[in-house]
Amino acid sequence: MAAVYKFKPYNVGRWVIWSLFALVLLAAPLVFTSNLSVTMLAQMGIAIIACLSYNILLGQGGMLSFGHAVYTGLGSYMAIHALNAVSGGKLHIPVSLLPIVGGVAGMGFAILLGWVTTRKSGTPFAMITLGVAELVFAMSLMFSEFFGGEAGVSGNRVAGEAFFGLTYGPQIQVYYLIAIYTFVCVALMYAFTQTPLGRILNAVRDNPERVEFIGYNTQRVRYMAFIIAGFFAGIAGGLGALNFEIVTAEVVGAGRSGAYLLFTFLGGATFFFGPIIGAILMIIAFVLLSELTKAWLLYLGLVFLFMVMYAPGGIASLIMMNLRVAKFGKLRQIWASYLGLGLTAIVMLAGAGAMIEMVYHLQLNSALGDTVKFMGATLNAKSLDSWFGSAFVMLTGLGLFELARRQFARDWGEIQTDIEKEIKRRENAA
Amino acid sequence: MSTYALELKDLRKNFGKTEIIRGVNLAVSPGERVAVIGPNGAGKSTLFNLISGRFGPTSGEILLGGQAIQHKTPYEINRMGLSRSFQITNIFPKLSVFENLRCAVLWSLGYKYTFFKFLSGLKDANERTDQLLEMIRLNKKRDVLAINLTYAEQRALEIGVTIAGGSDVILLDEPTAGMSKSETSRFIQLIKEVTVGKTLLTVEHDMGVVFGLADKIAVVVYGEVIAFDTPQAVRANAKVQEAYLGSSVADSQVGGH
Amino acid sequence: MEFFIISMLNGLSYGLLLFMLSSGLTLIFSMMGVLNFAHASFYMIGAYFGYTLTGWIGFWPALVVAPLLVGACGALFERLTLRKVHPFGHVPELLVTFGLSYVVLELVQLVWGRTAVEFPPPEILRSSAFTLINHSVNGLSVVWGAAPAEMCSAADAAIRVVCSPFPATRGFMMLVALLMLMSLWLLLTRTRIGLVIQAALTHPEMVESLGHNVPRVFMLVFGAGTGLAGLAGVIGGSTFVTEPAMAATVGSVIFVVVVVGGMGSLSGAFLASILIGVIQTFAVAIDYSFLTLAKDMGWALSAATQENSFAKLTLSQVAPILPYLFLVLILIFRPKGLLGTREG
Amino acid sequence: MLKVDNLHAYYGKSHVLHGVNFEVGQGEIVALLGRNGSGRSTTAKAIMGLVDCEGQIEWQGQPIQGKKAYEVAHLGLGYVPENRDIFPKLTVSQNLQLGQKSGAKNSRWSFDDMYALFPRLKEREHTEAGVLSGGEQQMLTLCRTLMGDPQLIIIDEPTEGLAPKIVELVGQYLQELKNRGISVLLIEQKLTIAMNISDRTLVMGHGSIVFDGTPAELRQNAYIRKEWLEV
Amino acid sequence: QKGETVKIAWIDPLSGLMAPVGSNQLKSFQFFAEKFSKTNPAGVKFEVIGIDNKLSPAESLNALKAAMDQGVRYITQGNGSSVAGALIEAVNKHNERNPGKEILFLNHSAVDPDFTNSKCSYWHFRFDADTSMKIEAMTTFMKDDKDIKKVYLFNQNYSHGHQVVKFAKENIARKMPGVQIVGEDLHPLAQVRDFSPYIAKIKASGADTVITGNWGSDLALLVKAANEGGYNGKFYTYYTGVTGTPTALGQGGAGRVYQIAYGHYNMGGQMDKWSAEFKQKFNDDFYTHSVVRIYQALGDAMAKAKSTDPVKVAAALSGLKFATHNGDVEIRKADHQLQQPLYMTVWQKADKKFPYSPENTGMTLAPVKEFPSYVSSTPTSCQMKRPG
Ligand SMILES: Nc1ncnc2c1ncn2[C@@H]1O[C@H](COP(=O)(O)OP(=O)(O)OP(=O)(O)O)[C@@H](O)[C@H]1O
Ligand SMILES: Nc1ncnc2c1ncn2[C@@H]1O[C@H](COP(=O)(O)OP(=O)(O)OP(=O)(O)O)[C@@H](O)[C@H]1O
Ligand SMILES: CC(C)C[C@H](N)C(=O)O
Ligand SMILES: [Mg+2]
Ligand SMILES: [Mg+2]
Repeated sequence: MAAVYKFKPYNVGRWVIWSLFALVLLAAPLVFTSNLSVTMLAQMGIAIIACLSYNILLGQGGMLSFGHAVYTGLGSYMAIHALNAVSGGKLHIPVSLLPIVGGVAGMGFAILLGWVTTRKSGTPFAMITLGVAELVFAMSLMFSEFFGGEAGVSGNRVAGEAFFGLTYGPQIQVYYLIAIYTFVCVALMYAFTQTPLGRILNAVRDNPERVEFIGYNTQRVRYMAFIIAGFFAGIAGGLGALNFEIVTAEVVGAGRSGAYLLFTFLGGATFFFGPIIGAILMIIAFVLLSELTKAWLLYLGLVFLFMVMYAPGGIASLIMMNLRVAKFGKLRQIWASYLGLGLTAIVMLAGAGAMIEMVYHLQLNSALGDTVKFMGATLNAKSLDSWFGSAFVMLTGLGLFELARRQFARDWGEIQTDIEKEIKRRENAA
Repeated sequence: MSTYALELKDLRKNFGKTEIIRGVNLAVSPGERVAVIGPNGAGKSTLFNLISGRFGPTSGEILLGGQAIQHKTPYEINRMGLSRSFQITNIFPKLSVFENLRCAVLWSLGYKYTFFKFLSGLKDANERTDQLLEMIRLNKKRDVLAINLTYAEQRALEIGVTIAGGSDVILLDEPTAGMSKSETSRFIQLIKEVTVGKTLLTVEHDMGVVFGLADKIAVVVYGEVIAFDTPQAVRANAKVQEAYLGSSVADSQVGGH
Repeated sequence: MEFFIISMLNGLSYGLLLFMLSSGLTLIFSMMGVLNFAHASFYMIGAYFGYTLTGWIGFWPALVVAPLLVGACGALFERLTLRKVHPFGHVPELLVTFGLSYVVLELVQLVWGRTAVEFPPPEILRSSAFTLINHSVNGLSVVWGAAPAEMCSAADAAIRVVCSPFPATRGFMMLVALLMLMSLWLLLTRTRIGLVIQAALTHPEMVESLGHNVPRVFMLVFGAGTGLAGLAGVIGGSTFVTEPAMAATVGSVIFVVVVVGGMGSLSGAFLASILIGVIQTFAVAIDYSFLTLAKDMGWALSAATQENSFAKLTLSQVAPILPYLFLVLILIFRPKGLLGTREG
Repeated sequence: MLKVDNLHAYYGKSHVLHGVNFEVGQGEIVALLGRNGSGRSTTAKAIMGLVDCEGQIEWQGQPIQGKKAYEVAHLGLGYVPENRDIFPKLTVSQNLQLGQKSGAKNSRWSFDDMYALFPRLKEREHTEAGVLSGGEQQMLTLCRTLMGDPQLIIIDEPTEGLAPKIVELVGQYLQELKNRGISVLLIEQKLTIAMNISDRTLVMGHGSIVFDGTPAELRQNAYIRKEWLEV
Repeated sequence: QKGETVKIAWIDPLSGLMAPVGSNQLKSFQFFAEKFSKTNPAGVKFEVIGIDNKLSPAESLNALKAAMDQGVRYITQGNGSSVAGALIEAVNKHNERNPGKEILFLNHSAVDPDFTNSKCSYWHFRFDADTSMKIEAMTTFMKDDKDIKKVYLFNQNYSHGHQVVKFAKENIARKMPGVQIVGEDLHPLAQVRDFSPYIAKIKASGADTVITGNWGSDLALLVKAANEGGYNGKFYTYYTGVTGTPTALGQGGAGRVYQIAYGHYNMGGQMDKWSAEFKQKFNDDFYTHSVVRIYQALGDAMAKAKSTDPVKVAAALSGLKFATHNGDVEIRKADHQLQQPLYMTVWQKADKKFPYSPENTGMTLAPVKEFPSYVSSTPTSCQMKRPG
């Protein structure tokens, strides 16, 4: 009865990945230097923590929450009040530790509110979170002492003693503070997935009934996970407070909660790193996409629809599927297909995009002239040429795309069959 | 002081107006292997559900090692050393076989709601899980998701998850349902192996299994235990013959094995 | 007194509008297990279709055609997307409808613009259904239709006359909602289609092997549910306002209704709608706060507490959030909802 | 009546049936035997159009592969799945009601026939089917399919989980079906019953038919029994 | 400075609830940028960069960053006092932390009096009239109407609404001793779809006049519900003319709905020509007249400062007097609040005299009284920190 199990203390792959992650965090602001990009990077860091904490509920615990922003938001509020206390000299903690205050607050509220919410699972759970979120949001406009009304609470992060010359005045310093927190929190949340509680949480997601028969109280498991998620959410909130120096009611709003859900899912809730991708996309969508096009909400909605339909595992699952193909050395067989797929998709989307942009232009900006700039081309929203042109481009794209898609589906299918066979072969060989 | 591992006293259960369990008395000594048989719908699974805490009884007492457990939750009962399997496979579909078993092992080794230790560092849990894998002969499928197992493998895993926590009293609800003969006999072997020294209650329809496995047989008919005795005595019992076995089938099935 | 009657009627009619919306949602949920997050979006589409069609074919035909069109859109959506994600489980289904709500909002704004459109009810509904006249001497009386001006004024300054008209649109809304309740109830209890769908919820393959065309039934149900939302949209849009924000404002309240009533229970939804409508309407009228409570109880309060926004909060100010409070309480104390049978 | 020719079936990428050929004639009970996982249930599902498959399936001379399950059912095939699949939230009688096809003429079987067949079901008529015992559920599925008035019924392990006495009963009723002219494709694990009541037996191994003959022939063919049925 | 391009970042909503108002105002800014680029005394070219802030303070800060990346030194905003407050704070901090890169905030519509009182900032200039001023003018008008005996205050539950209530109470107490405030309601912002319960309540209170700072659908639906519910009292409002409300009002409310503002649809002269041109070009109504004032003030100040550097321009703006199409106005040095005349108008059928019909309703806002700057001027408690 020799134990098959081998304990591997040094997992090289893991070290590489984590070092790379640290490196990316470190180098990002050196590559993207503008004001906006540094703020965006900072926000991405925050969003990563928030989405990962959300995924403790959604992906790991199977709890569909519509109110995660309550915990990030209340964390923000506590942190900003603490910040103001620090500036007012009433509290003596370094500004660098304020996110922890947010975390503790998030955890506190999770302990309080989670006690009711986690008594249920499934749809009732989702509905309670929706109700709690609506309540907290409504209260935020009613109790202006704490929430500052719709103007919110603002603060000044240049407070207290400078810490090794760090005043947090310049955005870049705040970025690095956030980066450190991001790294640590991601590491901690990953570690959580590897603990007994983390694993039992997965079991609760899969089959709560059976968990009861192996000694665990499912409510308790959900509750504890909820508290842990609340803690990390609170940290994200605290960082947000430092980053913006203002906290307004929208941080506890339904829109924010919805965004966490949407982008965590888009990134991929079934893999640990999925929400990280989701978080990055979230900031890009909200900050950049909305700048680039007026139709951004439409695009967002459509992308989301198609993702749910065709890649319910999110982007992460797409990546993993391709990694599998790569692992079996078959990526080369399919890259041509990919290229075809990509090119035709671009053609199709360019056509569709041009038409959407023209419609939006007609609706919103027609008075500013009839021309629309789109992907370097100048279109005239009132001329039939532009419309026919775009429609033609789109339809051609669509046709070609369909052809490419069929080809791709064939190739992909073949490769999967090959891989399947290969696995069987190895299994038998073993 | 009771010396029984499990004792049921005048246990009753109503669903709505219908009384399904009508005053069951049963006492199982430690280390005994008891087969519970009876016609379909007699209340065997219900009995198991009552004992394991899935339902609360309408009245009556259930004693586990002398302690009343009829008002306890399933996880409390499990922690007291009783564990069960299900007639309809009930495992964690999206966890690997290994993880399924390890989850079931954790509580008994004291890793309760632990979140400050790595699973990979839990030597005892991992070793025990590997032993279990070996026992239920699924070590080849160690990292396969449970949902991808074949039916028989899933049944084996079901048993594995049940015995993983090392409970002293084990309830198995139709463990061999849906298995071929060869597999059944292998399975019985397995059950015998893994339950050495433990108290076992099992629901079975396959008389071969029943007579091969049980020290004693409890016959449940219409929510009552009409006989509780050694296999020979039960087989000879006219009441049982009439209510359950049906003369010809009983012979051919028993003889066939 | 006339205040009470009018408020009651206001509450009931609002509640019945909620019911029109939530009945479709309940129908879809109870039969398909899908929580249709875009339900309110179909309500909005209904209003806009109604608006456009009224311009072409008049209000009454539009009242019939618009819901049919919305239902067709719903069925099409089911056919094209929902059916695809059905095998993945309920969460993706919910998420698809969630995504749809974004898309619909944008499309509506694209087609009809970002401001409210003018969608008046037809001439006959524009006046009052009846008028309550409270005469300080003659007491309370009712006149059908609008009361003539001379009845609402008194020559004598000492006599006070108050006329409270009840809008015909609201009367019509109540009527339609009740008809809808009736026909739905008949559909569910008198037809086998309900059974088929409930069974298909858990075992679609088996139902198919018994010879029932499950996908088509699902499509019909979704179309019917969204069609009901469309009907509510035509009526709600012309009674209140037709604007892009109209979906968001009723969106979460109807979820409250469905959950409070008990998921999938039509009668529960009815009860909850009425309750929420009436409670909300009356709460608006009550300017009672902790402060007044404390004063009544004779407690002395410090100046700071008197300025505290929580203490100053009146019931009328919290009226809009009462449904959510209700929701949380119900879920804690009666998770099945008022008349529900299942928890999950 | 039913003719299956070179049937291949897949679950995703895994190839489960490798060319299955057999026929079922009018009023015949054909037992489909084989070990666990040999592909018998998959064959049933493929015929019903519940899994992707290639090859020819002919029903009364008409090809039916690629048809949807409800279309196949309307052509007169009935299917009793191995995992029962009762509708747990509906009552027993509602379950039976769903067995009737929409717009069907009068069926050979009525509610009363079914309750006469299994009196136990009559007792539980208004109970939610989800709480029935395993055996009761098995009875219910069988009856539900019969309500649809099939000309051929495919039954996947009907005796699984049934008490010996009931097993005997089921055997008798299958015989009864045959007498009424209904063909039966019986998928079984328990050799004894299968051999007793079937007119012909098929043995399946690794996704194809390895034996086709009468029960008597099978009894004599020790090789097949040893290689494909026992271990 | 001649020939320089002055970039102005417009940070306001283009999506969400306030999108219609926002896009109307962006058009106004773009429309007049073109006009004033040709005629301003400083000879600069104005360029407007529109950034959607989704009505969110936090998003506005992002927008601010994005604007700075594009070299913008002037920002303008107005929808939502909450956003304005956040922007004032952010601009203050930015200017403090980044000397030499100062930014000026030109507030076109946010009316919270705090911005020119307790929270006043040297870098912030307001071209609308604040709530205290509007109420001042409104009550001055109302006190001459002897029919007003019972007043109801009906407002949105957020700072703007709270301010309206506060100043209305104060002014009524001061100027209209016989008048009674019979009720007061604060309802949630942009959530109520059915105002009939409120109307029933207002009727029950016996009020003959309602003062409301409501805007958008909250105003339109209120008046609509009043019409249906048989309420015949008057409405004194802030924002009757703003996108969406005219349509919703329609024929209803004629003669009963008043608006107080620093402009209206029938100002005459050059304004009318612009309005007509605007309407023709965009099929939309121009009502944010502060846009014109902003360009005028900027042009004058830049000419005076002979520079486009915000620090110098700020100094020139502070206390700037300039001529407009309806008289001289002044940016008060003490608090940077523009002192300008206000107008009381009433909703009625458009006629020859007052022909402009917003949203093609056939109705118009006809002026009934003009209040010169000194009437509506209110004192300030601002203690401004001036640089240097
Ligand atoms: N939750 C419930 N509500 C109502 N009736 C129930 C419930 N659970 C079980 N029953 C009924 O109790 C009776 C006994 O069911 P049980 O599942 O215990 O039978 P069983 O002896 O295990 O039969 P089988 O061998 O067929 O599995 C059945 O008639 C069943 O319908
Ligand atoms: N849904 C599925 N996905 C993938 N593989 C499947 C699926 N269902 C069955 N299989 C595989 O197909 C093969 C044939 O299965 P099938 O159920 O047809 O066997 P069977 O002969 O009916 O056996 P049993 O006695 O277990 O019912 C088995 O190897 C099984 O693992
Ligand atoms: C444009 C206006 C309707 C906005 C309003 N002035 C406010 O402060 O919120
Ligand atoms: Mg059982
Ligand atoms: Mg099978």
